[in-house]
Amino acid sequence: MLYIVNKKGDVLRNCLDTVSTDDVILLIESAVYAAVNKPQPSVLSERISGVAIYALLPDMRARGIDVARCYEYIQYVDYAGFVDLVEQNNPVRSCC
Amino acid sequence: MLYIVNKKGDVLRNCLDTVSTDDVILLIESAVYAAVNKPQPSVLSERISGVAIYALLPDMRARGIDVARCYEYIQYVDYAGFVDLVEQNNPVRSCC
Amino acid sequence: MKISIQINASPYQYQAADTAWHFIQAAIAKGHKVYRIFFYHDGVYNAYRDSRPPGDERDIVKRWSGLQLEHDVDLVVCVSSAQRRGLLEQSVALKVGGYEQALSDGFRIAGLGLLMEAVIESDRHITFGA
Amino acid sequence: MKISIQINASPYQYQAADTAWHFIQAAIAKGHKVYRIFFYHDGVYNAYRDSRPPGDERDIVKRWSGLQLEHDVDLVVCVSSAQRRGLLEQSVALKVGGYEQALSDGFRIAGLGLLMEAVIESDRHITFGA
Amino acid sequence: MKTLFFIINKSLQGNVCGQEFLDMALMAAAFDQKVVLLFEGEGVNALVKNQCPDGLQLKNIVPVLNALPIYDINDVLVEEESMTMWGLVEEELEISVHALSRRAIKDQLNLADHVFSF
Amino acid sequence: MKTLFFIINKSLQGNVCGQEFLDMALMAAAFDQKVVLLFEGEGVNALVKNQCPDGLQLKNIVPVLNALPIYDINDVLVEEESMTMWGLVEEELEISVHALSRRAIKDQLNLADHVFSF
Repeated sequence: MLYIVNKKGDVLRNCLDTVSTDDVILLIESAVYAAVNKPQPSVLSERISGVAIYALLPDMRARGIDVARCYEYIQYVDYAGFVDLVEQNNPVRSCC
Repeated sequence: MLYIVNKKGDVLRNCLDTVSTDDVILLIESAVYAAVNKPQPSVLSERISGVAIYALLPDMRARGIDVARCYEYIQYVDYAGFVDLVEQNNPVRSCC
Repeated sequence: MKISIQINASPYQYQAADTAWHFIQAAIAKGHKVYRIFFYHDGVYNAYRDSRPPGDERDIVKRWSGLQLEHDVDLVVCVSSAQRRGLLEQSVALKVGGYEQALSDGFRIAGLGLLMEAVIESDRHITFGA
Repeated sequence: MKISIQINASPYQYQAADTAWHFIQAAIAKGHKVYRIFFYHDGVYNAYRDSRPPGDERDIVKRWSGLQLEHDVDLVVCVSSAQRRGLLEQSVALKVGGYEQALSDGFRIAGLGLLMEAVIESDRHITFGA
Repeated sequence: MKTLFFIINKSLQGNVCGQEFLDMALMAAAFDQKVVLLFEGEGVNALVKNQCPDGLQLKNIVPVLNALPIYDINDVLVEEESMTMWGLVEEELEISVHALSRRAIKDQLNLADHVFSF
Repeated sequence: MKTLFFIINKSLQGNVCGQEFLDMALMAAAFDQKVVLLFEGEGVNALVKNQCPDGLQLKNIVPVLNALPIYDINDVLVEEESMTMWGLVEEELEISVHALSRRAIKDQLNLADHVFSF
C-alpha cells in the first residue's frame, strides 16, 4: 500500500499509526520537511522497519532542503518516480 | 493576549509553545476536541498555570461533546462570551 | 468597540465563514460596531453571486448580503485575490468579456489599502481562516 | 496503466492542483492513460474561466484547458459541488440568470456517477487534496 | 465488482466535506460496488450520539449515517484502538458498527482496489 | 502609528498564501505603520538559501524578502529557539534578521496593537 502524505505533523503521525510491513510512504508538498533530521525527536526519527519512505525531490528543491540535512534512510524520487511508485503499489491512500 | 485556535494537534501545540502568564486561549471549530480528556496524554493534559482555556460551547454541541468528557479546568463560552473575550484581551492572534 | 474582520477561507469547505457570521451577530447584538469585513485569500469565494446551495442549507453568500443590507456593514473583497480566483470587477469584466455580475449584492471590490485603513481605525482585528 | 485523478482543493491557495498537474505530465510521458480528472469539493474552483492570475505566474485554469486540448483528457466538474460554490451549468445559468460561460474551455459539468465510472475503469485512483 | 474503502479520520461536522465525502460512498453503492466505511482516529467521534449542528445552522450528517443500510452500505468498521483512545464504547454511538483491531482492518485494507479519504 | 506583527510560522513556498500574506505587510508599511515580521516554528525554514520553486513553475517568494528594506520593513525577527530546533544558523539564511529569544519576542508581541497570521 502506498501512502501519499502532504503534511508533516499529525497527518504523517496518523499515517505512521496504521502502516504495516511492505508499505511505502511518499512525502510531498510541505510534508517533505519531515525528511529533515531536525527537530529532534521528530515524527520520522525512529525508523519503521519494513516501510520505505520516499520524498519528492522537486518539492525539496522548491523549499531549499538539502538532502544532507535529511535522515539517511530517506529515498528520493522526481515525478516520474512518483508515477512508478503508483504503478508498483496498490491501493493508494492520500493523507491530507 | 488572546489566541483563537481552530485546530487541535500541531496548531494548538504551536500555540502552547508561545503562551505566557495571563494569556487566554479560546478553542473553536474542530479544536474543541482538544477539551476532551482523551486520548491520554493529550495536548492539554498538562495544565499551564496562569493561562485560561475556553471552549466555544456551540461548537461542542455541534459535535456532541459532553462537558463531562472534558478537562475540569476548561471554561465555556457562547458567541456572546467569545465577543467579551475579544473585548477583554488584546492583541488577538488567530491560529489556523 | 470597533471591530474589523478578515475572512481567509472559502465557504462551506471550512467553518470560518460560519464562525465569523455568528461572532459578528453576537458583536452587533452587544452594541459593538463592525467597521468592515475584508475577504482575502480564498475568502473571496464568499462573494460569488451564482452560489446556489441546496434549499435546506444556509446560504452563506446571501447571508453576507443581508448583513450589509440590515446593518450597513462594509463588505470588501480584495481585488488581487479575487482576480486570481475568477471574480472580476465590473469594469474589468466588461473589458475582457467576463461576468459583469459576479459579485453578490452588497459587496464591493477594492485594494488591500481598505484592509489597512480598517485595521488602523479598529480596536480589534479578528481573522477567521481555513 | 489507466489512472483516474480527483482534485479536492482550490487552485493557488493549495499546491494540490500543481502537484496533480506535474504528476499527470509525468504519467502521460511514461505512456500511461489518464482516464479522467474529476474536480470535487473546492477543486471545482479550478474550472473558473474568469480566473486571471498576474502575467508572471502560471495560469492553472488555462493549464487544465490545454491538457484537454493536447491530450484529450476528460475534465469533469462535479455538478453539486459546483452549484454550491457558484459555478453553474449553462442550462441552469440560463434559467436563473447566472453566468453562462462560467466554465473554462475543455471542462464539462456532470454528476458523481462519472467519478465512480472512472474509478471502476481505472487501475489506480489518485486523490490530490488540500 | 471492486472493493472501495472510504476512510473517515476526522470529524464530519462543521463543513460540507464530510457530507460530500459520504455522497461518494452512496454513489459507489449505487454502482453495486463493495463499499466499506472505516472510522479511525479522531473520526470515531463522528459517530457519537447527541450531535446538534442545527444550533449553528449547519447541516447534520447523522441522518445520512442512519440511512446507510437503505443504500445497502452495511460494512461500517471502527478501529478498536481509536475507540479506546477516545474513551468511547459502542453504546455511545449513533449507529451499529463492526469494531475491529487495527491489524485486522489493515489486512482488509491491503486487499482493497481503491481507497478514498479526505 | 500602530504596531502590527506579521507572524510566519509555516513555509512560504508551494502556494499563494505566503505571497498574499507578505503583501499585507508591505501595504501596512506603505500606510506608515510600525511593521514587525516574525518568523517562528517551521516558518524559519522560509528564510533558507537555495529555494528553487521555479522548477515547479511556482512563484518564488525570496525576492520579496530581499526587497523588504525598500518598503521600509527593517524589523525582521526570528525566534532563536526555532532556529536551534531546526539546526539553522544565521549564515544559512537569505536575509539578515534579528534573532531573539521566545521570551523577548513575547514581551514585544504583548504590546502589539494587531497580530496577523495565516
